[in-house]
Amino acid sequence: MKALLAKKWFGPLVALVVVYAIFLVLRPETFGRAATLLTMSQQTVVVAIAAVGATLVIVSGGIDLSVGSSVALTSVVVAKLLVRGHGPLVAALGGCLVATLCGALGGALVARLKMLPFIVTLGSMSILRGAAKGLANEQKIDAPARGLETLLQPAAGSLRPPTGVFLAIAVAVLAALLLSSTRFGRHVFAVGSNERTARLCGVPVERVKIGVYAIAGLLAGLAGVLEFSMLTVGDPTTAVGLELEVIAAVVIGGASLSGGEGSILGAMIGAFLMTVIKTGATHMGLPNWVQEIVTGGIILVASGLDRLRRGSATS
Amino acid sequence: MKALLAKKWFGPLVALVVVYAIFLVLRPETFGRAATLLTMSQQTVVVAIAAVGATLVIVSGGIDLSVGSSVALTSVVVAKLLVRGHGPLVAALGGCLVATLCGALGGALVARLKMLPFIVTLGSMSILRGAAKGLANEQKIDAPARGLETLLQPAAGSLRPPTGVFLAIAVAVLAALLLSSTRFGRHVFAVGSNERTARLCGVPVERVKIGVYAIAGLLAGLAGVLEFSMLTVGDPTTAVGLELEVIAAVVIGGASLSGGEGSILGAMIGAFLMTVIKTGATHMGLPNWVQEIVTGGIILVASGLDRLRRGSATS
Amino acid sequence: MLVVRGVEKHFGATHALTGVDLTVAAGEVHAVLGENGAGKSTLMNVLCGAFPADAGTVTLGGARYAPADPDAAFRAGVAIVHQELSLCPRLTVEENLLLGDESTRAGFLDRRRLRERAAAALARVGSTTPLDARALDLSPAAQQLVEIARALVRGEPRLLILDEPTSSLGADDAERLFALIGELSRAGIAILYVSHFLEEVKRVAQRFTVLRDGATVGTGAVAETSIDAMVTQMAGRRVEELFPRSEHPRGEPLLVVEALSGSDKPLAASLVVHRGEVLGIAGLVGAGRTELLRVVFGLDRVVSGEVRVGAWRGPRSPRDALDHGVGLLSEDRKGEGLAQGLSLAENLALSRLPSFVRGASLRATAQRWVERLGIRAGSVDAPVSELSGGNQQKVALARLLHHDVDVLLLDEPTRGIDVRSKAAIYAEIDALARAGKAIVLVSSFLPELLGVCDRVAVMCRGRLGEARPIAEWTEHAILKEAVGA
Amino acid sequence: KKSGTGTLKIAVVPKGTTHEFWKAVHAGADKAGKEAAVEVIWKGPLKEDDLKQQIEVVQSFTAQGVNGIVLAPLSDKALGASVKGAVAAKIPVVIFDSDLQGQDHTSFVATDNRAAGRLAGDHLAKALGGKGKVVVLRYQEGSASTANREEGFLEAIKKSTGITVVSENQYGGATTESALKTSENLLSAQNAATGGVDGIFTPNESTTFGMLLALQKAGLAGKLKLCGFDASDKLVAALEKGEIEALVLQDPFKIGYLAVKTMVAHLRGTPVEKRIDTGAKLVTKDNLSSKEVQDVLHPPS
Ligand SMILES: Nc1ncnc2c1ncn2[C@@H]1O[C@H](COP(=O)(O)OP(=O)(O)OP(=O)(O)O)[C@@H](O)[C@H]1O
Ligand SMILES: Nc1ncnc2c1ncn2[C@@H]1O[C@H](COP(=O)(O)OP(=O)(O)OP(=O)(O)O)[C@@H](O)[C@H]1O
Ligand SMILES: [Mg+2]
Ligand SMILES: [Mg+2]
Repeated sequence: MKALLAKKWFGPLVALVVVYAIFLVLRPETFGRAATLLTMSQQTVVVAIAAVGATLVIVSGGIDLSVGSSVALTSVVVAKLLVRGHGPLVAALGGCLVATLCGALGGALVARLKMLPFIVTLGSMSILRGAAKGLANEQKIDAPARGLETLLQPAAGSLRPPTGVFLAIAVAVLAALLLSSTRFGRHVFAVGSNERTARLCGVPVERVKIGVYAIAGLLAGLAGVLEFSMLTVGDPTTAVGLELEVIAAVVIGGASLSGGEGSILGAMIGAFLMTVIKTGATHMGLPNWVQEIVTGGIILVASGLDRLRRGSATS
Repeated sequence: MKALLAKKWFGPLVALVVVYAIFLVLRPETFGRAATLLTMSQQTVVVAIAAVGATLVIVSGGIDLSVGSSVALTSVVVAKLLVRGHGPLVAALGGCLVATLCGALGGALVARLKMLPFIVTLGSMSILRGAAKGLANEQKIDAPARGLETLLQPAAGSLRPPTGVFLAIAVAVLAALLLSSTRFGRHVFAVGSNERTARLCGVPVERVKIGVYAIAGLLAGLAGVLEFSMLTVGDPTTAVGLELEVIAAVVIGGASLSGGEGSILGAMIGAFLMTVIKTGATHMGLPNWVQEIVTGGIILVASGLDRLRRGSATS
Repeated sequence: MLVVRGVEKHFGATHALTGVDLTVAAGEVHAVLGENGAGKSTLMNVLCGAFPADAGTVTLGGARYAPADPDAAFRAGVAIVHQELSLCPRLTVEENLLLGDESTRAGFLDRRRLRERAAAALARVGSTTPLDARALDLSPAAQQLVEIARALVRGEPRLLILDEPTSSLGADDAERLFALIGELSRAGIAILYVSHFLEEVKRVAQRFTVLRDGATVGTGAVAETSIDAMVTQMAGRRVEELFPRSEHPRGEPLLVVEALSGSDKPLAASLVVHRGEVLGIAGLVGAGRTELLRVVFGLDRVVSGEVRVGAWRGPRSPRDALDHGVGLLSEDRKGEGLAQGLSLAENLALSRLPSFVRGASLRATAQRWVERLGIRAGSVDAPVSELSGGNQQKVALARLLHHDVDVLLLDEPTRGIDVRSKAAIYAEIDALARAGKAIVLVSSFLPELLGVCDRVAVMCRGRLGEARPIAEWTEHAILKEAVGA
Repeated sequence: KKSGTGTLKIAVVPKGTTHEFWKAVHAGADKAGKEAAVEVIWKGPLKEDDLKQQIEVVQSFTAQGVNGIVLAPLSDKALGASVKGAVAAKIPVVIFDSDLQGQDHTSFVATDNRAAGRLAGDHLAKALGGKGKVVVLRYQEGSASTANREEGFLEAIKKSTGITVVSENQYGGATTESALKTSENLLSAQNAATGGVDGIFTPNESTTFGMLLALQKAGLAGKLKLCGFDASDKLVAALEKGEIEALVLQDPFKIGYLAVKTMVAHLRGTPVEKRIDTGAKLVTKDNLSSKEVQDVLHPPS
């Protein structure tokens, strides 16, 4: 029990449960329906998968601002490949490949040239967005989805979550295992916690960093494939501002932006919490501006309470 | 000379000069005109003033994501006050007051509850945006500008920069003095460099933090007044994404997101550099997507070269 | 002057102080002794207002003393030099010295006055560090001097607390510090002095108090107590020989360094260390001993020269060195040696993780080392930052032992470690040598070098002298060569 | 699963919520709702023009089980699946403002954007006397309705051989602020002050207003012929002063009104037409005070 309380993700979990319960009480007929839960889980998938990558990056002491652009670029690449007549698998892999390469390249700048992650990913955020627009000829690309759309669309009327949801869960579980139970994962924590110590202990710091950014790229790519599956068009202007949403999910989930701390489970809870707030507000029929105030308020209250709780636990 | 080379803002300055020169060579007829320079300085004012506040925050080891929302809220408050028949001064002061209070409140959460600046300002970003939309009834507010518009509009045909430009310069000079030549300024650096030590040395850490966020709020408010002066309407949806632009200017100018480092001059250079890139690209007639790629590329190259230069200087 | 009665302090479940009594008179140098984790630093932190006591009373000069924060303590006349280096890394020496007490005129900083005050304080402790140097560019010794100067910059305190001030100082600087302490105590200032060097305590202190497990277990006059008796009080039992030394026959050469030069130091250093041998390297602070080890280990850039261990030719990278059985213990445990945010168990296993990590086995391993080295830790899962300084040092050492390297490069391995644990570590080193390992020991503590090493070489301004058998060295001979005479 | 309370719940999903255009649509929708005694829920994406959020809003309404959805899709393709999902859940959908591919929706209520763009093009060509240099400041990448207007405009303007389009690849972006900055740079890059530009086309409210501000700042307002889209108080005032040559007005109030009316009719079993055109008007200083224009500008609410 005490171990549970000490977990970083415990606070956000409580916030999630409380917020969920409140909406359930306020709108039992609509918010309580299974279809709503299904829709929410679908809507969380893109942020969640991107947040898994961002957790790795943040734990390693970095930050990734390019994830929104990367998602957009991937959706365009996938659409382009489908238009050219390639199969869905080729298109999806092609999209992921591009995103992974971009991630690894950014990682190389961070690791080898010791450039600041903030600046590198700020630059690539702009470059990838431009590339997406250029590649798409400044338009949304209409592509035959060839089955890719089913990744995030349940069979009409059915309550079985679509493949994308399971994919996100699988990615999260794998990444959590990677972080907690492999040498690479421990190295990521070590690099984020104290890079000099890591180097002293023979951790291949540069390779770890490049690896982290490449994985984040890959996952941004996967998120992009799912974004395409949701939009069914390649949209170069999509996912603007996604980076903040993703970082917020990770930080709400207990990660520290100075590195060395963070959990996949926490990030998933953070991502879901934000979807719940958004959906709940829609169900309540709140105008957008009220919704924004409520969202901000919940973020503040949730993490403020978390602070108070931990403060009282330690002193 | 060597002292100059060691300055954090030297690299960005070189980048600025080079980029400027390139555009000058490529488009001498239009880019070289005094009017262009004037337009660019006007367009930089809002970002520059906000960046002064952000420099303080970042030097103190924090971050401020709420600046865009704060600017929008201020522009709405100013418009509202003008519509109600108040004079331009009252309106401007009212706007600044609201922004300052919001900043100080956020600062209090950071300082007293020890909440993460990222989360606090993420929350207030959402709350202030919602408040702006609500206050404005989700519309642009048409207001009689009563002379406020002249802050950022030169007398037609004249090449004398408008008041706003001088205001920005004055703000930057004052803030630079504050940082370098007052006790408060030193304390800001100390808190950002090592908060525990600062506390052990008797620095009033909480008061410093609250002060920093309040000043940042005030300056965001001032930026909002100028934004209003530029748009002549109170626009609750304006300045979305401004926070990233502002942080980018500060970081390009040599600040470190881990705190304890940064310069006002650097941030100003960073802000101007971005305007130059944007303007130059338009003058070249480059499509938007090429512009975005070029912008990102310049950010990468500028700070990459800076890294290489410093790397070779130290080893 | 200072009277402490029944002070208690706990961190969560850890009871750091369980009842401390202490009395210090004006003008007295009072040593606070105790093993690692006994609660010495915690007590000092309570006294300087870093955190409040949970129970007990403190009076200072007859008045009730319970500072709300460090600033209040300063104003009450209590100044402290903390055990762990704690300057603001990116600020200059001058900015660090006057932090929190800047002189201003008309609201602006009075630069002339600031520089004068800073320069005076530095001169007082005998530091020659330039005022404009950034703290992060200074050696630990220079930083330590700045910290001592900082305690005096606000004028004479009534009570000065020094928590292991000499642990990173060289002999010269330490001498100057002792002279300063004498001067201050003659001026009527009370001084609390924490140190694991009992010879030092003998020299500077008049009275002492011993803490064990967070409680006072004894107090007395230094002149009337032998070092052995102090140690016995600290440990709660007698401690056998400090430098256990067994026969460890010298084997074939294992580590061979040839004409190795770094970017600044060392300059063409050559040495050979055999299996079963402990090679000591002596020298003044700044001589480049640390750099020598770092270059050998592949952490710093090599300009020329070569390192060989068996068939391996280096140096290339720390990973490579570790893979070929060479390990380094860093002298900077806070900044480099340990990742403060990670747990004891994670720190301990960091250099030797299996491809798949099982938390349970990490913890079991850590538990073994905790017992073997007598590390005092609440839990192996707690962040290593919660350990006392000496116990952190043991964790860093344990990592090297756990990695089971053949060549151990030890940079100040016993910094901040209590006498009993020192003996244990020396025994450990002895056992390693017997097992055929090669050990390079860098230390500024001459008795340690003379007591443990088989051969000793002296380094002076980047140049490494010839390594000669221990029998040919005396303290005097080492010092003479170290200053380059 | 109609909710038991009896009143029909109709969700209206616009492309954004803060542009004046959508305010008028909202008013029209509300009026229709009041007349028909149904509940109108107005909910757009949080950020203007965010496709993904719009999809999420539609999905959310579907999951919630409203009686009908009235939607202005941000993409003619991407909303297809969500609309299919809604229809499969027995929730009919009326599309308005911009078209949607496929046959799932009940009806389409909108202006013909391409024709509206042509209207502006023909007028500007005439106003320029068939010769001169023209700039198009586009709205945003991937926005179909404005792209149609831009294409319609270009189609019409290019019929006059004396007219050259000197710039048509710049985008003003979603807000007035970004449009203003781009306009300023565009004007100075094209030497507008010294006769480098004669006419300008902007395809929506934010680009028109941004361009107007830029012209006013440069002292060029009224000297160049600006043909814009949509209306706001400031734009109308500028039209009166002659700073704007012409505005193409859709009738947003009517669009919102008809869209909801159509949905209600369908839900109550009355057959509705597949395509309902709401028309567009070209407004200049001359016909500004006419009744039909005033009706569009100040809809009865
Ligand atoms: N912040 C903290 N949180 C939890 N436990 C702590 C904290 N600081 C100290 N402790 C614990 O308190 C006890 C006393 O530590 P302290 O630092 O006072 O020892 P010390 O006598 O100074 O030892 P050393 O000689 O090694 O410096 C130790 O068991 C330590 O682990
Ligand atoms: N100017 C400097 N800039 C950065 N680091 C420095 C500088 N001078 C010294 N150091 C660091 O300080 C530490 C001690 O310096 P050095 O190696 O010269 O001394 P040493 O002979 O090892 O003495 P000791 O170990 O007693 O401090 C090393 O880690 C070195 O890298
Ligand atoms: Mg201690
Ligand atoms: Mg050393």
